[in-house]
Order: sequence, then structure tokens, then C-alpha cells
Amino acid sequence: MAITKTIHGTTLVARVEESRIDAAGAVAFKDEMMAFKTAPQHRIILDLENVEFLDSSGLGAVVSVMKAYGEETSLELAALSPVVEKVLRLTRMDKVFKIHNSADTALAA
Amino acid sequence: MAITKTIHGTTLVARVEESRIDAAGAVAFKDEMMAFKTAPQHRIILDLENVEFLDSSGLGAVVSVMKAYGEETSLELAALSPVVEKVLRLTRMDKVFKIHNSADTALAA
Amino acid sequence: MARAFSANPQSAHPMPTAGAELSRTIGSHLGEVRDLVAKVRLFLDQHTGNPDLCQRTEIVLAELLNNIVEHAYREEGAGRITLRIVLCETGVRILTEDTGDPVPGGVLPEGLLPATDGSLSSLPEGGFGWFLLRNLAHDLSYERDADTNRIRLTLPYSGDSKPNT
Amino acid sequence: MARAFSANPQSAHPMPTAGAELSRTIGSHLGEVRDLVAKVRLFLDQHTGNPDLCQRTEIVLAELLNNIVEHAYREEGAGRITLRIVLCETGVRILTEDTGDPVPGGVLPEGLLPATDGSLSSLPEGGFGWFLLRNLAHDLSYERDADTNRIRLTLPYSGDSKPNT
Ligand SMILES: Nc1ncnc2c1ncn2[C@@H]1O[C@H](COP(=O)(O)OP(=O)(O)O)[C@@H](O)[C@H]1O
Ligand SMILES: Nc1ncnc2c1ncn2[C@@H]1O[C@H](COP(=O)(O)OP(=O)(O)O)[C@@H](O)[C@H]1O
Repeated sequence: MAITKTIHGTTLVARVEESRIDAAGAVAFKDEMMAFKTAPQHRIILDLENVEFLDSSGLGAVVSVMKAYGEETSLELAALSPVVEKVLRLTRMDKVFKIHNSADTALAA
Repeated sequence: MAITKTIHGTTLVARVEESRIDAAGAVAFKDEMMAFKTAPQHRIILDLENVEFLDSSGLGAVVSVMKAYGEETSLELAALSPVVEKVLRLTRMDKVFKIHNSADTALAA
Repeated sequence: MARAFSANPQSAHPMPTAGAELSRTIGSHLGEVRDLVAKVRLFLDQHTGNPDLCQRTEIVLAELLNNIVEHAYREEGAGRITLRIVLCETGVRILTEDTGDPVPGGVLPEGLLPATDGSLSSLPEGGFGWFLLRNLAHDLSYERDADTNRIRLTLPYSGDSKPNT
Repeated sequence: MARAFSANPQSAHPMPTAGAELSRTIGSHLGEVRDLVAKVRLFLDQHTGNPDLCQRTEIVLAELLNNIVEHAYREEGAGRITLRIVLCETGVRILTEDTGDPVPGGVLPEGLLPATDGSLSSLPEGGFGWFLLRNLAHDLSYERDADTNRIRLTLPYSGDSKPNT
């Protein structure tokens, strides 16, 4: 059952992408909706494709988010621009984050 | 700070929609990322715009998702097709769920 | 995007193509039920100009066929279900045949509406099927003939449903 | 979509438009710093064919100006910052002037790299600013002249950074 989930603040919008929720699909529907409840924060992929620039304050904010989510959550970065890549490399934070070419690659990993 | 968040199974993809994460935006970035952690399941809006058909098994699955999320989460329905609306009305479940014309209306409510 | 809600079914509709009919046999699987119900919906859309009738028939047909898969054949996947649909002046006539377990006691379930006014944890997660069937269908009958269950019902041409008592 | 990573900056680049310069004065606000840094980046893109130089300058400028807003003017929003940028044969020369607090002890911060090899909870959330400045800038100097702080530095035309010791 394909369901697209989007977060707006503290609200989750779950958009069913199929045309029927019936006996043949009811279990799949339920499983997909519950996946969000049971382990919502296993991985967070921060997709930086639009981000051309990151400074030390921005980097500090990313680190503090990672710390706040704790050990159970893996915060990973995707699609680094040349500047973002430079700032991470110079500060050695490229060793701290898992880094992916794109969010799609990260999801496939 | 505009960040689009999408859930894929147990992974959250957070896509920054702006071109800079810098000192001027660092706090907004952090707040937006933490909103997901602190109250992830305040409301769930089930966007049924694509759903033409719901039978009693599908309705049962929706009810069981609502029950599993418990009292703290409000499960609301949006964009009912004529059949979905009929099934809810006949079973009196239209009195149990908050119902919205569209997911956008629901988010604005 | 918001949807427009369906127009009130009280308004006049063109008559269905009286006499049009459709017969199919499927295996006892929820996925086959889904496909057949969607096919019938298309057939009805083509032969009647009555969306409300089409919607009611789609609901009733899904409940009826799913119940046969789940209860008469106990979701074991073995068994055939035959469906016959005839459009007539008074509405849509439906016949199903299966060779699964007989309906217990030889009487179709009463189909009471489960209570929906209690606490969250007491809300019903099932049991709506026969309520919907009884509410929408007219002239419901059941017969057991040797090893065959035969259920007949009619969807009236107009009238959304019986009063919701 | 994946990005292609930037080409290695060792390769030859056309010379910048030597002599091109830009001067601006802004109020002491992080938002004004953001806008000015973006403007300078455009100016550099137009006058140099050296993306690596543009990127290094953008990083250094953001750190330098944000530090003045945050530390010299203590993020109080009052005060002006003047920036002057000159392109020359050896690279990009930068001068800032502000009338905020003097740098403590009259010496620019040493800018040691905070340790990043400890546990999650010990990771640094700040303190990278002067490390980046010292790592990327050459000929860094500070003077206090009456009520004015003056910081000068150069971004060398080539060379990504000093060895990362
Ligand atoms: N075709 C059938 N053959 C035998 N038993 C049936 C059939 N349909 C329904 N039943 C019985 O009637 C009960 C009520 O059915 P229904 O209202 O559809 O609820 P649900 O299927 O959600 O339990 C079922 O639990 C089942 O025991
Ligand atoms: N322009 C300045 N004027 C006065 N003090 C400064 C200035 N820049 C930096 N400092 C001091 O140096 C310290 C290190 O700065 P920096 O490396 O940018 O880290 P951060 O700003 O993240 O704390 C600051 O905490 C501040 O005390």
C-alpha cells in the first residue's frame, strides 16, 4: 500500500496513493500506517540538495539536532554542495556524519 | 525555515527548501527539525483524495489505526469520495472522525 | 484538492439499460473480488446514469463477495464464486453462488450496527459488513441447495438507503 | 538528484579581473550579513573564473561578519559594519571595520579545531568559526584605532587551505 507521509509541524499528513482501501488491502494499509508509530526516528536523512551554503552556525545547528535525537537515530547528510562539502571537510565533521550522494541513494543504502 | 519531511518506512527524509543554513537561519532550522521529535503525532490527517472506494474491512483498518495511536493523537479524514462518504455515514462513523474537505483545509484548521 | 460532494440522489436519473447483464466466476481470493467489483462498477457506469445506484451496488457487492471469501470459504483460497448481475426496471438484481460452508443456522446474519458512541478503545473494528448489506439491499434471500449457497438481493433504482434506525 | 562534486582546484583558472573592488556598509544584523555575503558571492562569480576561490571567500566572509555581529556588537543590533573587497593578482583582499567591543586582549582568537572524535554528546556545536577563518585566510591582521576595529586578510588565489593539522 503506497502512502505518502508528510510532516507539517506536529501534524502528519498520510496520503493514500491507491484508489481502494478494501479487504484485499486492509492489512497492508494498517501496517504502513503503524510503521510511523513504532519506529519513527530510526534514520533521518537531511537532504541538502537545495543548500548552496552552510556556515559554522549552520553546522553547529546540524550537530545539535543530531545530539538531541540521541544514539538510536542516525542523522545522515545527502547531496552536499561544494561549499557544504568544504566546511564539513575542513572541520573534520565529514568523519562524523554518514554522507550520501543523494537522498535516493541514502534511502537505497 | 522551509523543510519538507517525508517518511519512508522508518526513515525520515528532511529536505531543506532554502539555499543557506547560516547564522541568520540556524535557530529556525533547529526548531523545525526538533518539531518532529517533540510532538510527532499530535494530528494525523488521512488524505483520501485518491481513494474512490472503502469497504467495511478498510473502515475497520482505519478505526484500528486510530485506536492504536491512542487518545493523544487525533486521526482526521480529508477529501472523501461519494462512496467513502456513504460508508461512513451509514455506519455512523462520520460522527467519530473529524472530516475535512481537503488536506489543505485540514492543515489550515 | 477538495472534492465536490455527490449530488443528492433524489433527482431524476435516466433509466438503466434494462436487460443488460453480466456473469463472472472468480476464485475465492480478496484480490479477485477487488478486480471483479471494479469491473462491475465500470459496467454499471456504462449502463446506468445513476451514480448513487452504482455506489450502493459497489459497496454491497464488495461486502457480499468478501464475506464469502472470508467466512464461507474461511479465507482458505480454494473454491469458486459465481456472480450474476441483471439490470431491470426496478434496479440491479444480484445473485451469488458458492460451495463453501453453509451460513450458520441457515439464516443470514442480522447485521446490527455496532455501537459507535463509546470510548475510543471500545470502537468497533469490524462487523459493519452485514449491516451495510441489510441497509442497502432489498429482497435479500438465502438458499442452500445441495452443496451450494445461493444469495439473491436487489439494489433499488432510487432511494439511498433505508432509514438509519 | 546527486550533485557532481566540485572539480579539484589545483587546475589552472583564468586570472581574476585585477583591480575590481566592492565596498558596502551594513547594519549589525545576521540577515544583513546573509544578504551581503550572497551579493559578494555574485560579484566574485562575475570577476573570477575560480569557483574554489569564490567558495573559500564566501565561507570566510560569513564567519568574519557573523562574528562581528555576535561578539563585537554582542548581537544587540546597533552598529555598522563596513566591508571592502579588492581583487588583485595574489587573490581576494578583505577589510572590515566596526565600532564594537575590541577583540579581547587585542589578539584574534587562536581558532583551534574542536575535537570531533569523542562520543555523540561531546561533539562541538560551535567554535568552528575562527578555525575556518585561520585555516582559509592568509595575512590576517587586527588593529584597534580609536573606537574602530579593523580586520584585514587575504584569500590566496589558489590553494584550498593550509594543511589540516
Ligand atoms: N457468507 C457467509 N457465510 C457464512 N458466515 C457468514 C457469511 N457472512 C457473514 N458471516 C458471519 O457473520 C458475521 C458478521 O459478518 P460481517 O458483518 O461482515 O462482519 P465481519 O466480517 O467484519 O466480522 C461474520 O463474523 C461471520 O461469522
Ligand atoms: N570579532 C570578534 N570580536 C570579539 N570577540 C570575538 C570576535 N570573534 C570571535 N570572538 C571570540 O572568539 C570566540 C570563538 O569564536 P568562533 O570560533 O567564531 O566560535 P563561536 O562564535 O561559534 O563561539 C567567540 O566565542 C568569541 O568569544
